Amino acid sequence: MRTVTGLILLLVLVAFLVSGMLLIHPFGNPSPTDMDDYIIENAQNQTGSNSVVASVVFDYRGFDTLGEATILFTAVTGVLLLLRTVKHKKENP
Amino acid sequence: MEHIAHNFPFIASALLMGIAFYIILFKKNLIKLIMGIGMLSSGVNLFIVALGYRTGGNAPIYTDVPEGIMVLSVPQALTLTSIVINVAVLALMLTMVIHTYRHTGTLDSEKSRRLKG
Amino acid sequence: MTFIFESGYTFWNPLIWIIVFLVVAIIVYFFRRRGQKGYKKDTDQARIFLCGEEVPEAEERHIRVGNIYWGFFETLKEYYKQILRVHTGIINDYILWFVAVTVVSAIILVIAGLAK
Amino acid sequence: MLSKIVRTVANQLIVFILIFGLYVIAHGHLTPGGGFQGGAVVVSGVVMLLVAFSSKDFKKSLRERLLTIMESTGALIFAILGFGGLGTVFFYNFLVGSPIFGRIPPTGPGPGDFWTGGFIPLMNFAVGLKVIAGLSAVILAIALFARGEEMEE
Amino acid sequence: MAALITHSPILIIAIPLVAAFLTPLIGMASRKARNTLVIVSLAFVVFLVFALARDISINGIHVYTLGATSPGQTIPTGFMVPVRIILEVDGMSVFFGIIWAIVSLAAAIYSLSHIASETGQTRFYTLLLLMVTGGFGMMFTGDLFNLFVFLEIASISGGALIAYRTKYADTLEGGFKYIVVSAIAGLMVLFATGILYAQYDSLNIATLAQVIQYTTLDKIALALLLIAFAMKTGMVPLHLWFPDAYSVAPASITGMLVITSHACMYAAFRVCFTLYGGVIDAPVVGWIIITFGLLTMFVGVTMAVFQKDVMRFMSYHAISQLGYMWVGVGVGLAVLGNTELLATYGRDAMSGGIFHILNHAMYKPLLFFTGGALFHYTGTRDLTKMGGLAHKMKWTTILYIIGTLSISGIPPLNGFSSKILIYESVYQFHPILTVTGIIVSILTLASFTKAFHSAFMGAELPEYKKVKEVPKSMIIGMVILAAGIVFITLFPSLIVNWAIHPAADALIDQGAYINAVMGAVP
Repeated sequence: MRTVTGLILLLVLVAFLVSGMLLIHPFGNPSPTDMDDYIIENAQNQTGSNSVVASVVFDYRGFDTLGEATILFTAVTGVLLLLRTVKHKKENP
Repeated sequence: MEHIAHNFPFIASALLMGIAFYIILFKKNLIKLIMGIGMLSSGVNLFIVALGYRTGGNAPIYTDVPEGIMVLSVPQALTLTSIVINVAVLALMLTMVIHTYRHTGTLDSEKSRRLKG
Repeated sequence: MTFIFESGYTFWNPLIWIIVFLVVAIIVYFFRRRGQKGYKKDTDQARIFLCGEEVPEAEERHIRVGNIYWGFFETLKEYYKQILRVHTGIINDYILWFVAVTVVSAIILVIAGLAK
Repeated sequence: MLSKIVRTVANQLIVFILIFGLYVIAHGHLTPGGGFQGGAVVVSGVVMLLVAFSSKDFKKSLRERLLTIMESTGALIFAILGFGGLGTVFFYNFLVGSPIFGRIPPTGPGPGDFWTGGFIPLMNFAVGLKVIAGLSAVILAIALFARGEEMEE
Repeated sequence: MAALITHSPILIIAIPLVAAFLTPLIGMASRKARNTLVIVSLAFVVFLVFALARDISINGIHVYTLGATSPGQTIPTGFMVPVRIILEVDGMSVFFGIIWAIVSLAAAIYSLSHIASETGQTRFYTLLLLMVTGGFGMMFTGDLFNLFVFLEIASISGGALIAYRTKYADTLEGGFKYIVVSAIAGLMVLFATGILYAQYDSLNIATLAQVIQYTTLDKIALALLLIAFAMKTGMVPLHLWFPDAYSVAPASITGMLVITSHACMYAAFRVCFTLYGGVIDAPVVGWIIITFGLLTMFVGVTMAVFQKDVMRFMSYHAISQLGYMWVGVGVGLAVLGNTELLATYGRDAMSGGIFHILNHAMYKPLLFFTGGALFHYTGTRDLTKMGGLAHKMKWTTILYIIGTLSISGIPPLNGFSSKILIYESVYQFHPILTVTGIIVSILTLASFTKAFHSAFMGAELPEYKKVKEVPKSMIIGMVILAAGIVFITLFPSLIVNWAIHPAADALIDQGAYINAVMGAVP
């Protein structure tokens, strides 16, 4: 019962996704590209970096990267929190 | 038919997401579930990075690049960010599964269940 | 700094309610003062009297949560049987529901768009 | 602990892996790569050592405390570089035009100049430090926990 | 001071972030210094949020472009669309910001003694601060991808914190479920962002709102965004993870998770009203939200009556209360295109829903905190094992009563004023909504009475002879929220005029949101 319902729903979902994919601009030919063209043209002048990707990652969308670094920090903290000594040692003073 | 040939990378990512959803919905093993989530994120990343491709474009890095058009740079940055995010999520999930296995001795999502109702 | 709150249809003033509560509290206090003066705590007066029967221990006297609203659950037994079948607690099912609701709402949105 | 051949090869290879990783981190503003990618390369070297040697040798040298300090420092450098632009706007690239990494390359394709990019190379460094420390800590913690041991403080 | 207010949107996000990065370093040296850092930074954030709210009420929407040459320069010179990430704070965002600031401060104070006997406290506070950052980022950002990043920050830190007490198996299970659900929801949000980016080459919400066409792809993206955020909110039938995760977390974290759930609700509203506001098929989406909202109300409360675990019982109530907000705002959405109906009852319904968010954000964390207080000394969440605790825990009992009366909508407490606003306005839309609302309210009171009886009333049980009143910091944390309840109770009109109506208008007025970013176009 669950398997059948699940499979039908899954098929409908995949059908939706695939039909949606057919509606996107043809691969290799993105249609509006104003923002990216601006970045590719001006990245060298504005950030001084030869790598446009690096200038997007750290300058134009630097806040996302801060968030990304924060996520890594969060995950590391979380892993170390969960794998901490379960024995009740003395807490740090 | 031509549409499909043109948009093949997008369709591939959609199918990858479909397979990932199949794994997430029907595999009871928690490690497989995590693999499914990893595949789902791969599908989404593939989709986003494929959005920015221009036929015959160079990588958007000016160091010793040949003349010509460049592919879009924002999708690449987004993919970079989302890959790191998924690494973080998967690390945390695996930690929890290791712990769950310690506690319950099973990786089955039905047998290791304690909370219900 | 007005206490009055009007929503367009209704008028609402918490001060009135607070005054009502104060009045009720005063009345209650008044009744309480008319009670027996001789009552004292920690004497035999405060002991429970159960028609001369032996009084059960505190643990047994307390009505636990499982016994409250028994009739309510008995009436809605069928409903609860169905609803509890949904709450399996298995993570795969949770995602199945997500897929289901997404698919349904996407279909509704697309069809509604076509109907226009 | 694996055989002597593996250990010897790992000992030699780790140098190259470290250098490659640091190269990727340092040239993040010129070539493909950057802090995350270079950090991941270095951590792959750490994983190789973890596979080749026993975890006991490792526990002594990579302590949780050291890794935590490294990680927090990297994150703080990143955030402080963001705060550096607060004179104008948060995340303003305040180093463009200054003597540190401030040169502006000629527009269009070129060989690339190391002293460009404003705060981007510094951020790459901060992120690299963070990724090396963070991922090593995660992998060590999981590896040790799976063997029933715990990280040293 | 002016500079502080100009930079306040980013400072509100960055101060907890930097504090989180500092906590591991300071925590090594001194425990007291660490706790002081946490509390002081959160208190400063509360101050900043109120300053920002005052500024917004005077000067309108606050825009902050990260990395530009000035905060107001949303679009680069000589260009048409924004390139950089823009923080955009309007009445709605700052309304949620105020709630989040107050509740996180209360939760941090509550944690001081609630987790005092556990190990790994430094990392606990680090994650708590990161969660605060994530929440504020979600509320203040004006960029879809940035929204996804902060959603992930909030959910990863939340998942790790839920599993904080690793010695029990069920905490790990709850944390795992939470993180799986949020990972999938996050990925779907990312996918929808990709779809929108593919068509319009922008990630900024205001820019997208201006150019969006409502094509079939946009409809799929809308369904994905709406349902993904709804799943993170806990809408029935996507609520199944909700009690599992909420019941096992430390009580202070549960209180904060309620607000992250509201933050996801904010994101869903933002998507429906602002991103798609101009083109959305309002009655259809409105009815979808209302239907699920009704289900949420009813299933949530009936499951709650049934529960025996005190935290689980309260989690189901949280679900059922979320239904009121969905219904209130859903009615507003359903009549969005119709100016006349919107003025007659749509705006009131939305105000009611938003007002209910504020009320819920005060009483539900308070109730969760009292549940944590019960757990603190008895060591159990099972209501069948409790009894007679009012003899020992007087403060907790009083605070629990305040919370109970408020959630059940007993006049004159604040829950009533928002419920009456919802009832009267949605009645004109469809009477069945009000009827369901009243039935749910009755069942809420009934189930809270039951829990009150079994936990607090009755004779003192012998096994709880040693129980005493919870430590001071826990009581302070609860009293902050109770004070909020009393304040809203006493001045409902003040709150409605200063906070609720601006928030509702900010949602309705899509043009102002777009103008704040795109207005600079020559």
